[in-house]
Amino acid sequence: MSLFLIAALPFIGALLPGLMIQAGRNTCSTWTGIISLSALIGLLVHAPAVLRGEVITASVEWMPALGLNASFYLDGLGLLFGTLILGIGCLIILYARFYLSTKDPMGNFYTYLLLFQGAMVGIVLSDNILLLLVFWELTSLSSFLLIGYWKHLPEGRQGARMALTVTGMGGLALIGGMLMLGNIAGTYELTELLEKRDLIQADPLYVPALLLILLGAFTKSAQFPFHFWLPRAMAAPTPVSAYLHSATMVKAGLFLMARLYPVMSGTAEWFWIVTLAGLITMVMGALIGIFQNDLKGLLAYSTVSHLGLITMLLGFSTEAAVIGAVFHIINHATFKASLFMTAGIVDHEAHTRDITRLGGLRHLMPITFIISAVASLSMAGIPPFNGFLSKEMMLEAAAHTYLGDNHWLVPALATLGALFSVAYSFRLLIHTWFGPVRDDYPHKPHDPPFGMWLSPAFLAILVVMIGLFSQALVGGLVDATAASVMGNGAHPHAHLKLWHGVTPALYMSGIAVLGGLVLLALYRPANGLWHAVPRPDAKVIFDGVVGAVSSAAAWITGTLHDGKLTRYAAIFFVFAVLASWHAFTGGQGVTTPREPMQADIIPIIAWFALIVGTGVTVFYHRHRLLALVVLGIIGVVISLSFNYLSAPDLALTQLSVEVVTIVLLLLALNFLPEFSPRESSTARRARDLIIAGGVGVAVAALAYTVMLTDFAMPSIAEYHLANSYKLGGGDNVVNVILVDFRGFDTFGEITVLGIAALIIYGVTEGLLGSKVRLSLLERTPNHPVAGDEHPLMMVVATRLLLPIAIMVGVYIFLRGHNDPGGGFVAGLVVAIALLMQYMASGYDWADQRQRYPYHATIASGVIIAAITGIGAFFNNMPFLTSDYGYFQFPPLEKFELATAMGFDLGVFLAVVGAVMLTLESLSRLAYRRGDVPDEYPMDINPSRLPKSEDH
Amino acid sequence: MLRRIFPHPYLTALLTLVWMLLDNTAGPGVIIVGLILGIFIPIITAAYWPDRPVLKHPIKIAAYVLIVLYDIVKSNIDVALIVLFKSNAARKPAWVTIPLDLKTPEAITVLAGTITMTPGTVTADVSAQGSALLVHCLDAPDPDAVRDDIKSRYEARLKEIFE
Amino acid sequence: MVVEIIIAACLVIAGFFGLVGSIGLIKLNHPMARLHAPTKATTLGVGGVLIASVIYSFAFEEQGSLHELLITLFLFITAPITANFISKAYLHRHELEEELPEPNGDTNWATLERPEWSPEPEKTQEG
Amino acid sequence: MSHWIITPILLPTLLGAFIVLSVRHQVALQRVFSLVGLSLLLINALGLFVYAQTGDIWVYELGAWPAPFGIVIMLDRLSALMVLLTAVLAMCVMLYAIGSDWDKRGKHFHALFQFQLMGVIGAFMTGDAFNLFVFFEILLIASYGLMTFGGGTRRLQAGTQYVIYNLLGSTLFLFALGTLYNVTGTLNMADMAARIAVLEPEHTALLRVGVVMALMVFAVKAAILPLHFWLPESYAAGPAPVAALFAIMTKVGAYAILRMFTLAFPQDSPEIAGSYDVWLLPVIVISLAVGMIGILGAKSLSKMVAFAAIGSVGTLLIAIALFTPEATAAAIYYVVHSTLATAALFLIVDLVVSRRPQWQDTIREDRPMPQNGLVAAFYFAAAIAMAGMPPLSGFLGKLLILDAAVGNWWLWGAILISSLIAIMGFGRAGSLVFWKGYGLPETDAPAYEHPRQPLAFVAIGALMAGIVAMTVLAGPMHRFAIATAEQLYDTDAYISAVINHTMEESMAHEKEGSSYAPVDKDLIQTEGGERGTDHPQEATDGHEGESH
Amino acid sequence: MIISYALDFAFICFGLGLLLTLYRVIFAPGVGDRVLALDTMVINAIAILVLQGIQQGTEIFFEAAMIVAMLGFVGTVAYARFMLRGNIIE
Amino acid sequence: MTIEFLVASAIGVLTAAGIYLILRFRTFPVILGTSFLSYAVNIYLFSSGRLIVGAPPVLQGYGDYTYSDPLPQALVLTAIVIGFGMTAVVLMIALAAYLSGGHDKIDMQDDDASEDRA
Ligand code: NA
Ligand code: NA
Repeated sequence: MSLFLIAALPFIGALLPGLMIQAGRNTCSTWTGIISLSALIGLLVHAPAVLRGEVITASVEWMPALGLNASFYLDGLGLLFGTLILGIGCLIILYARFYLSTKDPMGNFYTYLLLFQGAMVGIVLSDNILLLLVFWELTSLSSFLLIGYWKHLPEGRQGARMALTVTGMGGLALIGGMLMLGNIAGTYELTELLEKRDLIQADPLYVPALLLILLGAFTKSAQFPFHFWLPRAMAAPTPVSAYLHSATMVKAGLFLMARLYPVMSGTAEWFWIVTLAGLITMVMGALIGIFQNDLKGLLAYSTVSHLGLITMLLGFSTEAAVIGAVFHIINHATFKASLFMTAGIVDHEAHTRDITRLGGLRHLMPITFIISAVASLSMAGIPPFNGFLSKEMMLEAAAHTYLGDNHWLVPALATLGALFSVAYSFRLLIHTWFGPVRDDYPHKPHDPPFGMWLSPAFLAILVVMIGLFSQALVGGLVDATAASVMGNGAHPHAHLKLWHGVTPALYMSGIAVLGGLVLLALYRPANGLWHAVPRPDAKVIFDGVVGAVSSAAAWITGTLHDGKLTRYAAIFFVFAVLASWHAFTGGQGVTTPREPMQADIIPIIAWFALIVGTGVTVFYHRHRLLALVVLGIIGVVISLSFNYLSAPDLALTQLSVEVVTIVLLLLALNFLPEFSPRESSTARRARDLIIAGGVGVAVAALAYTVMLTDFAMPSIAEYHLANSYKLGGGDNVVNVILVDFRGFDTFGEITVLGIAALIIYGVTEGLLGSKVRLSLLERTPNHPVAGDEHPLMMVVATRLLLPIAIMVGVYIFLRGHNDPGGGFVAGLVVAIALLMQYMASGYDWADQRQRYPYHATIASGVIIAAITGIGAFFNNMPFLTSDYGYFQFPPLEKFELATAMGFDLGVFLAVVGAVMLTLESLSRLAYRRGDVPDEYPMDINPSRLPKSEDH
Repeated sequence: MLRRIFPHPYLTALLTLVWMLLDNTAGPGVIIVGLILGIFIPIITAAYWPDRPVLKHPIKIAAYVLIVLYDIVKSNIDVALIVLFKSNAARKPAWVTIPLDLKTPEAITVLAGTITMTPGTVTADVSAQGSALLVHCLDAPDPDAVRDDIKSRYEARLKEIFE
Repeated sequence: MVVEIIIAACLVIAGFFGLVGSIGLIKLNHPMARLHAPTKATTLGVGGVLIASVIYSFAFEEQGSLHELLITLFLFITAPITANFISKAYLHRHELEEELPEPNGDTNWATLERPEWSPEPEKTQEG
Repeated sequence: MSHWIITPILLPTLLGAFIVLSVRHQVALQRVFSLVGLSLLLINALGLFVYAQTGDIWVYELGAWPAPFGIVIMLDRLSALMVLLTAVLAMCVMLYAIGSDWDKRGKHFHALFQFQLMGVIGAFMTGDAFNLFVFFEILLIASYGLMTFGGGTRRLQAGTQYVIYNLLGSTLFLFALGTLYNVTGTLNMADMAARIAVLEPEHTALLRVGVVMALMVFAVKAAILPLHFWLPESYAAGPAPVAALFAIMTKVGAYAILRMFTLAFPQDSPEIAGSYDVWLLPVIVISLAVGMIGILGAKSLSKMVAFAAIGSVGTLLIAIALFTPEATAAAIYYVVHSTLATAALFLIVDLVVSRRPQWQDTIREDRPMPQNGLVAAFYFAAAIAMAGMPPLSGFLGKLLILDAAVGNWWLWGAILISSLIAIMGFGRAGSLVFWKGYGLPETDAPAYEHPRQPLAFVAIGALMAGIVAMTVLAGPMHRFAIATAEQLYDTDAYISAVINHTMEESMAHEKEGSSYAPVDKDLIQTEGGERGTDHPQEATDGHEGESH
Repeated sequence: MIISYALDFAFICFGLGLLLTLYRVIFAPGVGDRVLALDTMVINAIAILVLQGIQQGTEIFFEAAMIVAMLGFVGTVAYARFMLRGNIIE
Repeated sequence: MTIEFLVASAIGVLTAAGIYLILRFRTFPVILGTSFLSYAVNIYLFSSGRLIVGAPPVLQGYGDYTYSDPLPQALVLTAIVIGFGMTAVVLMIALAAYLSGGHDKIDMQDDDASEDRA
């Protein structure tokens, strides 16, 4: 079967359980089983070839430019792990079928399980280290789901998050390390990369890469000091623990070390780091394990310890050590998985895993007892079980290992580790199974159904068989695996047998067993001592760190983003000025500035008015109406200045916009408080003044420089001046730029205006549709309200002004192309004329006489502008290409018609519509309960009075 | 019929004039365009000027305008003198009620406007039923004289023109 | 030459009245009194300038122009309304019931006839 | 000549206007028109995308005015990609808005939506600096309407802040444009680039100020610290579909930086070196950190996603600010991913909000919501994508960026550590919101009722599918990204595409005078540069007749 | 020539007028006076615009002057209406 | 006193005023501030075309006429219009926020932040 298929099967299969669960639990589990079984078979098909030393590969490009490819290869190492993952996987699936209660959603469970299985298979088959990273992180994610499977258990959720955090951290470190490695080697393909040992170890990046990779491996394999997450993960359902924490995920770290062994090992750094980490983990894990009362807790720490053992062996970097490591991987997987499962059975039957509440179970559940006993003895390293063989190898290897020039420390500690493991193994065996039958079990236990003990039984048999016929059963596999671990064309050969004669290892073993039993005999005082001695609990430390990080994060986020716009804005201004100033000082200013113009009296007066007006507005700003009145000055002065400085169009626009803006502000102010309270402290005001002043000075300086600098190169505006009439058909260059040269800007500009009006309308509608409406209807004005809502004189005046104003609008519109003016100003003039009507005769009266909905006016404005532009398509010209011609109907003089006028008409309509819709919306807010639409345009009209009979 | 084309004949004339002023030329084309607009615009804005007044004696408008212009010039001089040379204490400001015979809003407005533009008087308000104007005098030793002067000099003429 | 003198005269007169108007704004001691000065003087002030401009255009530019008259027209239509509103505001914001004359038999002056839903004026009102 | 380059801008504009004009009262019809319009837009964008693959740059001179005197619309690989991305995103978001009835909660949703698209697409396609400003304003003002859509105190107050902060940005933009025009005398981006390249040193001071101001403007859009403050509150308070659509808005800023600073303001050019390169990367790294920290520190899911958006853009900008072709390629791959993932997350959060009437998106337990499993699954997938965990495109993008940043180990540290914080944050929020509820004691209160909203899930599914597609097709996408990056750094091609266009135009009209060659300022002749129309003769001799 | 002297005189008069009105806008007992002053200021502005037109011998300022005349009025009325009724469109 | 100095200083003062008002606590002054800021930037943009008196860019026919730079004027026109639209919108939104929130503070208040999403 293709390696792709093997890796893909579990992922594809992950969809099935979800679908199958409707068909019942058996169907669901069966299908899941079939999937991993077929993957296993597909893998084992390649076994013979691999054992012959061949390497099966399969590859397809994914991101070749990056060097990330979906390339797989199968060698001894891959075969070993693949078999463990898939084989034990099948057993777990069977076991879980009976373990999970009917309340648990089995579909999800098997989905997660298969996802995890696929990720693991992916890791061990990857030929590309980036691909390996992908699968690596996938195991973290899927194990997060598996560990948190029981959502209702807080331990489950916390355990899951802890595992995710720790392995996630490792994963990220690993990403770094792998990328470095790949960059050193110039390839991410393992098969090529593993050839480059010397290149890699010579590179300065070797050490950082090594550290990062080991960080990844250690976190995954729960090596000291990252061991603490593993026991917490025991909140997971037992099948998960049995699978992840005996055979697979925790072994991924070992796999990684083994995989990269050919290029990473053999250096002092490797030896020291790996060996010490392993050694410490082994001893410490075993020691802690002894005093665990939770069956799974004990097993978890024992797993930690055994992983340490294997790590240490890899650290030794000798052939014998590697063989030992490989062999122990197999053995540990078998006995530990079956132990987890039996622990699960006990839990399942007795409803507790607490060793202190158990004991004497051997009479009640003999089958489970036998399985557990075999596995425990193997774990203790008692012959003839397989655990014994690999432990001997470990001790043997340890016996010949020097730490620096110290030759006794490693053997001693190794023996100590073995001693501890004997202790906890026997504690498990004796305290759970032996002793008298108790009558206070939470639930009366008895042997489970066949299906549930089948899997552990099968593994127990393996434990025995491998113990007895190791060479025959796994010799070849071990050799092949060791070969691919050693790499560099090594051909290690394992001599797996029970009796090696009297070796140092045998003595150490003996000491370990005896010492272990003695320690167990002294369990009670030892336990007392253990709990008496204070020691740092990594879990507490971890939680402390995570807690601190989280609250720090919350604090930073909260204080930085507390919704204080005043601060945000201050930061904005300061940053903008500093950055600009820094940029300015970095460059060169002009050496020959322009000649400035002398100002005569009027400009100076205007300037004075502007400065004073501005100052006063700021000074009075809390008295809002006053501020608005003074603001009027500034508008007027600025428009006059534009006019004076040869920008009549600007003057017109500024002025008309100014008026409408003022009207808007007044309309809004009608609802707002009329005074702003004095809220800012003096210090605060001083700060603001400094910021404002600083920015002001900077901007003034910039503007001054700008005005006294000549263009570095001729401005494109010269073209506009030269061609405005010749090609644009207009004398008012500004207008021609607006409707022709840069008509697209104007097109956007009127859209903006239209959108603004739509928004204002929408917000108003929203308010009137909400609870705000009531308060609006009931609101009492800030001030006494004068009589005479629609004064006679005003009404009459506007009656005359409206047509005249429209006339003016038309004029300004038509002349815009050649004189100051144009669609925009015309639109504003007409809009303001209409506004006068509204102000004089009231909203209702005027609105009833308004035939064209303003929405439509806006839209048609935009559309007309667009259509005029699209018209150009028909003489095969780009959007907005204008055309014009001169026409004559006697007796009229020759006059010009330009498509630009159509465009300008669009502008005109959009402006009128936008302004009016805006004012309309705002004035609709002012409705008070009891308002009736005005019947007459003016409140007082003698000609309406009954007493007046004439005409 | 004619009404519908020329809702406001005088307005049309005025607008045409405005157009010529705007265009600053008096060619036939300009007049035609002005006329077109002068007819068109009143039609679309007709709704905003309901029950428009009928001018009884439009000719008398000219006379009225001339009188007012003369008064304005005169008033400016008076006011200037008051502003420059008369102490605030010496001034005798006064509120005057001008009872109205006029009924047409347009007429009343013109009267009020005239008052405001002419010697030391400002139309401050209308009475609640529109039977009188409230006028403020900058310096009026004899308020009644002011009232009679206004009624005879302006209101009478406006009455002729509008009603 | 004569034209120039006329133009100059117009300008001088205009300037004079314009200034007087603004001075009135400062000198006169009562809001209603202040209201008189600008609404008049500035009209003649601006009027003068406009007339000057008209004559000037006929005298010195290739094409004479009358359109300044439009501005005058606007001012004549609008100035009284402005004055009316400002005095209304004054009447409204200051308690004058006693010093105002009787409104010729009507219930009250329009501005002072507040709608029933209007809040009562609080004394000492900063306009 | 072909006009398909302008239609992506015109279509939404006209559609928006049309909706306002004729169907502003019938939401059902608005939906129909929106979807039809978006489909057309999608096709249009696809066509342009395919065209861009040829590698040549399409210059469209509006009004037939020769560049740099008129405004040009440009299409190259990058703009084509961004337009396509916008269209895809818009379609998904619109489906969600319809599926969740968001568009019924106020007035003019569809019109504003279309105008928003007009602004975004215009910003991606314009070749003129001031026109870019105009389109920025269009997309901003539309966003003001969308952000406050549906009202509500918090949204309106956040909206006020959002508008005001962006007004500051717009003001700064005008300062920048004024300064740049003052120095270079042009507004066309390509022309500006050409002119800056031959600028005498005595003008560099002002130039640098303009450049840095422009950068800050784009930084506001892209939400780079310390100019990002507008983002969290407004994205969190705004309607979810809008926030999702806004996923593209931060990218507009990123795009603008990528465009202008590869083309016209390269950090290694002597005129500009040292003006911003000294602080840009550090600042970006800080905003990356703040964003990722926010994921862990946020109190509500929507805030969390808002910060995720900041972090994601931070990651993106690291790649951009390296200004190397590899890094840019990485950025181009990542920008697509980031947009889709952010949008998906915002929509998923809205699913949660609408299904938890009591606690909404507060990060705490609540009774399991309707469709908890499905929503949780979506969340898990989107979070993986956002945090840059395998196997989704986020991881691949991150790999690309790290690979392009080899040597800048501090950037590696920043990216990797911040990812860890993000993972912690997402994990925490997910287990609290989706899992912890199962631990609550049973209550006899009736379970929350909520419509199933299949269309909403389809919309999110489509976004996720996009992410999966990016993962599976990573190879081709990356190839495209590389090609795009190469095109970006081949600035001569871009400039000459604009200028030569002008040349051809003027060749065709030799009679009107010599041609305009902006690159060499001595050649500038303002009489030249005839536009492409044949004018009626009056155009030229009519002037004397009209003469004033 | 004489006209230019007259022009300068007028300029100065209206300029001073501008300053006086400015003073009144800033220092006044009430908002009404300020509005009045603002209105006067606008009228002075019109005059100055026309004077500029004469000085530069151009008609280009006409539109501006006309618009100022029209719109200044609207502004003033709006302020006054606000003081009278609070709501300027009702 | 040169025109350039007057204009530059005016820009500076307007900017300073705008910024000071934007740093206030209530929406109304802040909006006034943005208006000031847009005055300032409009004049700045305008001045980037350099200042000329009495040479509006309205063609008098060809010859040795000088004209002020029309391009910045066109840009400022666009900017003014857009600025107006923006002012109107922010005013409306701020008003709506005040009407539904009961206060016109520009900074988020904690009780607002805690309010549920609509
Ligand atoms: Na404004
Ligand atoms: Na503004």
